[in-house]
Amino acid sequence: MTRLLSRFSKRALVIAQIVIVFAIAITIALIPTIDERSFNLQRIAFFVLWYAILASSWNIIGGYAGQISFGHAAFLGLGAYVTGILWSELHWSPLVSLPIAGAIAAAYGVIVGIPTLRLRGPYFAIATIGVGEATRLFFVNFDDIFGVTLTRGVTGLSLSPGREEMFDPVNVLRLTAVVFVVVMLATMWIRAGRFGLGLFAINMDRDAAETAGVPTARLQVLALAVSAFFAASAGSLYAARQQFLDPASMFGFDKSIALVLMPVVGGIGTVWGPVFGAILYSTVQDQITSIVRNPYLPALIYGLLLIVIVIFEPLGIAGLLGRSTKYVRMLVLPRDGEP
Amino acid sequence: MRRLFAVAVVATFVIAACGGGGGTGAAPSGSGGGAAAVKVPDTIHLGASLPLTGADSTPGKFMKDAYELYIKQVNDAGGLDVGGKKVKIDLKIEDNKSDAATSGQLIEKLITQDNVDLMLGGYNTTTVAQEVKVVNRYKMPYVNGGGASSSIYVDNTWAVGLLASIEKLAQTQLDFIKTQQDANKLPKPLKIAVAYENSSHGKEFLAGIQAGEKASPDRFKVVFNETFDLNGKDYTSLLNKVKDANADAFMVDARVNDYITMQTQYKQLGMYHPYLTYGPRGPEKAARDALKDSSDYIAAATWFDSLMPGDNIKKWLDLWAKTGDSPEWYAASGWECARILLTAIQKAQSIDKQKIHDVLFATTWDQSLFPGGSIKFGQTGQANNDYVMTQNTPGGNRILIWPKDLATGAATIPIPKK
Amino acid sequence: MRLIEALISALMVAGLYATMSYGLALIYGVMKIINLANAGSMMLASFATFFLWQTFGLDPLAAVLIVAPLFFVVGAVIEAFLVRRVVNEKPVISLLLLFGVLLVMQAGASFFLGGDVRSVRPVYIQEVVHFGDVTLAYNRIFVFLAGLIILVALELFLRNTFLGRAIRALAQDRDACRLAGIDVRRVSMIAFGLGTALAGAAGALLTAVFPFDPSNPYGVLQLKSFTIIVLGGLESIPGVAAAAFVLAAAENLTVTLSKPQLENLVSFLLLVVVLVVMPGGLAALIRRRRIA
Amino acid sequence: MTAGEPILVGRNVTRRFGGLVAVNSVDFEIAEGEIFGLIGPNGAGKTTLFRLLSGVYRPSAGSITLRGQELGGRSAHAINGLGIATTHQIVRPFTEMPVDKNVLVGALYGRGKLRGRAADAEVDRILELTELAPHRATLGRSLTLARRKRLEVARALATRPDILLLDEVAAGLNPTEGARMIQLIRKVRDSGVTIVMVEHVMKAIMSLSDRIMVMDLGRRIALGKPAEIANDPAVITAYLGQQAVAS
Repeated sequence: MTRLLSRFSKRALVIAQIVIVFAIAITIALIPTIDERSFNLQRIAFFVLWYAILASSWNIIGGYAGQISFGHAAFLGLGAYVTGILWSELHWSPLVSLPIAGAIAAAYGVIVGIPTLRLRGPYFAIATIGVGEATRLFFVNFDDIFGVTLTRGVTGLSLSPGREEMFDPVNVLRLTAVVFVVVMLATMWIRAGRFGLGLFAINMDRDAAETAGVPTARLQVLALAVSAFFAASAGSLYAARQQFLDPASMFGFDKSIALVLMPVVGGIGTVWGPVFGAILYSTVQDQITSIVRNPYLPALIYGLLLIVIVIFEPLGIAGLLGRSTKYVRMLVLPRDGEP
Repeated sequence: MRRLFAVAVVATFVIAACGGGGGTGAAPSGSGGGAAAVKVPDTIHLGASLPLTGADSTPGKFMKDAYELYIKQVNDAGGLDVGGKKVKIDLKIEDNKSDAATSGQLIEKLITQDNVDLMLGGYNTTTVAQEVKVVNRYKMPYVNGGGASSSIYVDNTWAVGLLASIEKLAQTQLDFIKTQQDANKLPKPLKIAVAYENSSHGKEFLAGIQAGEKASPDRFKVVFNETFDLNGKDYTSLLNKVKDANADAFMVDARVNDYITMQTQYKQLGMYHPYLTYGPRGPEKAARDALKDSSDYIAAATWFDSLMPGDNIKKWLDLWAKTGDSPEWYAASGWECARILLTAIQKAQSIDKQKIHDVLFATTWDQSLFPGGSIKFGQTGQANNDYVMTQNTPGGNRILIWPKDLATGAATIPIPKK
Repeated sequence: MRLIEALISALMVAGLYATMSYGLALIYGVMKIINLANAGSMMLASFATFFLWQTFGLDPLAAVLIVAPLFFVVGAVIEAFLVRRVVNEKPVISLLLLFGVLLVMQAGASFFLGGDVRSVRPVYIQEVVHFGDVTLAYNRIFVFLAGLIILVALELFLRNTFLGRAIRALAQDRDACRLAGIDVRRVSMIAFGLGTALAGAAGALLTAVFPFDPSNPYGVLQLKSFTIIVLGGLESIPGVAAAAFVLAAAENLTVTLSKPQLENLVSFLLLVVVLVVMPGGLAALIRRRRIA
Repeated sequence: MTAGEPILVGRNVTRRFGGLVAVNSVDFEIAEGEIFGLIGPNGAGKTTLFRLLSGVYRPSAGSITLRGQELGGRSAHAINGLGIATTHQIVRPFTEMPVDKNVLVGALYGRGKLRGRAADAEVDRILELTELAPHRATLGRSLTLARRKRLEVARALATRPDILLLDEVAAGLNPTEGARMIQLIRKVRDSGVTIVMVEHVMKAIMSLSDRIMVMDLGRRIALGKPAEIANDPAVITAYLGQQAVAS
């Protein structure tokens, strides 16, 4: 009997999660239609969705496969610059360049992933710091190395939107809502499926997974490629909205730090953890300076939060929520291999 | 389970379509914009994003003090009379930690959340360029004295900038060198080694010098040029290459901290050039205190210098002395920005953005601290004032050496070999 | 000629690079933990040295004798209250914990001390000495000598004292030590304290040569020290010193032969290559060649 | 048990670690459907040979062929793809996963390439076979040693192997658990899977094996039915030393 019940409640769980994802996306997509002048709400909504996309994409490799990447801003920046350059050189709309940017970043993820993913735990993390910083410096000196003027180095690449529809922040917000839905569905689909189960097996014991037939190298590289694809799509969305890119901001180590903090603080390896982390991070980042003048308070908070979470509640906010009612726990803390 | 996800993906594109349809909302036009004649509030809210921490914290702090000093002076005198009533001015300053992307987001927050009426500018080329993008999107008038590169003002309508371009800075120094060559104090052609920071600021400095070389190949010959990373720590290898180039002049474009590090190592390596400049850097009090006599005889071209004559400059220097800060060019630049913006409000008798924009571009802003005593914003929004040049003299002092009519002493060129 | 100059200046900076890396190697050797907070300890030590120089006029090289023991205590406290709780979890957990400690250190320093750039200018900052036409600044020579003294002292300590041998034993096999009756917790605390003290010493020496602020140049230097400990392997302290020189030489040659701005790009690429090609470092490479 | 066709054949299999020769040109033929025991004192090279069979090590010389196909130098999951599944001497369950998911990993990634319902059905079948069905929702880390050992076997079986390598699967079990394990191994063999097991628990290996190979100091010193092995002088010397044989 229990198995029947679990199969029924499992299906209900999936539907509930999908409905929640759509509810969030549709409400945000309709904000501009409801109140045209709600620029502040649109601004906040964009950054919450944007950080959620980034955190969820990082979670695929960092949360599911357990390979912590400290250099994920490399893919974010790559996506932004591909969209920026395709627009300023060929006038391709971000709508067109978003998937291309994702594909290029995924390819870069494979090239970088194959050698580094062989490394274990801390060594992989350190290698990603190296990759992240090397990518930043590569883009700072891109024009000098290749003798072209594409990225304009430290000065920054400014995009003149002209009449392109896709540079209107309202359209960018809606595209972000769509990408958010795609990313959340993808992470749920991966987590519940064969791919996710394989990643969790790798996370727990790579050698045991290997002997159980799991092609660990191939799965990890695929996970990094998918993660890179979605991180790059966030880069394209940023380029479309802010219309100005500079290497220090797009590839900065502080971005890579944020990409580690959000999923870990929110609940690493869970579906909704990264979203909780993104909401917390974007609100603290945006609103704290209105309360306390000193700009270093957010970083101090994150540092303390990280220590507390690692020691007392490894599943972060999701873990804390999970301690409440059974249903919340089922929603927030699914078993490995379930959405 | 698979079917569920398939259905969900289809639904995704439905919301995209319906969302997309209604997508042509009016472009955001800030809280003012084309609405009926804007009523004058009791307090005018200004906003600014400045680097109060990080690499540019020194200029950031000076600009903040300059903005607040001018506004305090106006408020103490009862405020601005606009539309027949006295209006107080309030300024909200956010700290962008010398990061361009952060500044872009803070500017947008000032506009959409804090509903500021008008905007004062930030510091450093990359940050100002990002801010100009945002203010143009929200059609927000923006007066800045911290970004000199002409690339900032591409497709710009709503921003104006006090600082003339960096190409002109390099050009001014070459004009000065020509006079020294004619007085055969410097060889002809002058072999120049250029080291420039890896930024548009640096690239335009080099471009200005190369333009001068092309214009008069008989006078200038660039024998070495190389870029270096910002916040560099060890320039010994780069300086060794400069030594190899055995040039007559070493012309550098760098930020204050990198100028201090490089000049320390320049002296440690026992290097010497008849003509030495760090672009706009040289006379800053922080650098002179740190470098002491090893920064003597360094030439600099800046947008303003406290040695310049003029009674409004005297008045400003007395006022500024109260802050206890030294009268650096970025203080004067900040003061000028606040003065021009507030005077524009008074002239327009309104805070309607379009009116303020028109006044800013139309007026010739005289009684200015800047060389020539007046500022006129060009069609792109960038002013094109002349530069003044100074040379550090022993004992921590300096003299004005260019333009000739403002000179307060004879330049010691070539630099004495100690 | 320019090459000799580059190699000599590499030798000078190698002293600093080596000192900051010993601590990392020691802590990883003993506790199999990458101490990301190393950069934070270095930074706080620099600010402590700056404070001592500004208020008492104490020269950075002398300040090492005060700062290093102070940071031994800091390290011991971090190990006892934080690291000890996660030492048997997956290595990634302790990595995240120490990453949190680094964030708190950096943000804390900026929050309380402000983020702007400071520099210590010892009295001999301008003094130089000439060998042929190679000119060397006193401050760089002193930092190199200090690095050498620390290398010798550390090597003697590890070889000839009980505690030193216990630390090296722990590096070989933690469980064997537990069986042999070594108080593993106490020795780990001492090893972590010693590692942090070495980072403190490096932080103090750094102020004699470079300007600094809460994040620069510590982030970059930390990455370089990762390359060094991987290149130098974790078994031998002299191996770390040799690797420090190799990295410094590679950087200087890059700047001399090609574009200066590529210096850091080369060291980061070197980090990735070294990690991927020889996870065990030079020593493992040598050992492997002997076996095959 | 009629001896089937030789499925796993070793021809002067050798493995060196630097100067040490752990396995010294050993020959053997394992027939399909057989239970093949491997015993020998500690340091005899049993574990090394076992690792050579499971593909963890590559032979320094000689060859191991599965139905004529060379084994050397493949990744562990590729070896599993050829039909050889292994259990670990020190049990390695996926600790944070429930038992059914542990087995599902084998089912999804094994040779069966099962998906959805078929995979779930396979998991149920194997859980019944290994008597783990009542614990399907228990996390890996909270299982008793015996159940963890059975989980290892279950996960390996889920990959639908032709050959199952068992590394001291009976070690550390009390008599009743040991008996249940022996019964399980027999059931597995009856379902058509060839078994190769390394074991110190004599009761288990003697009662289960069709043939046993004895190794000492890296060499094969005996191969034959359990009864023959028990009286073979070379084996006794290896285990009990010279003097015992003389008296």
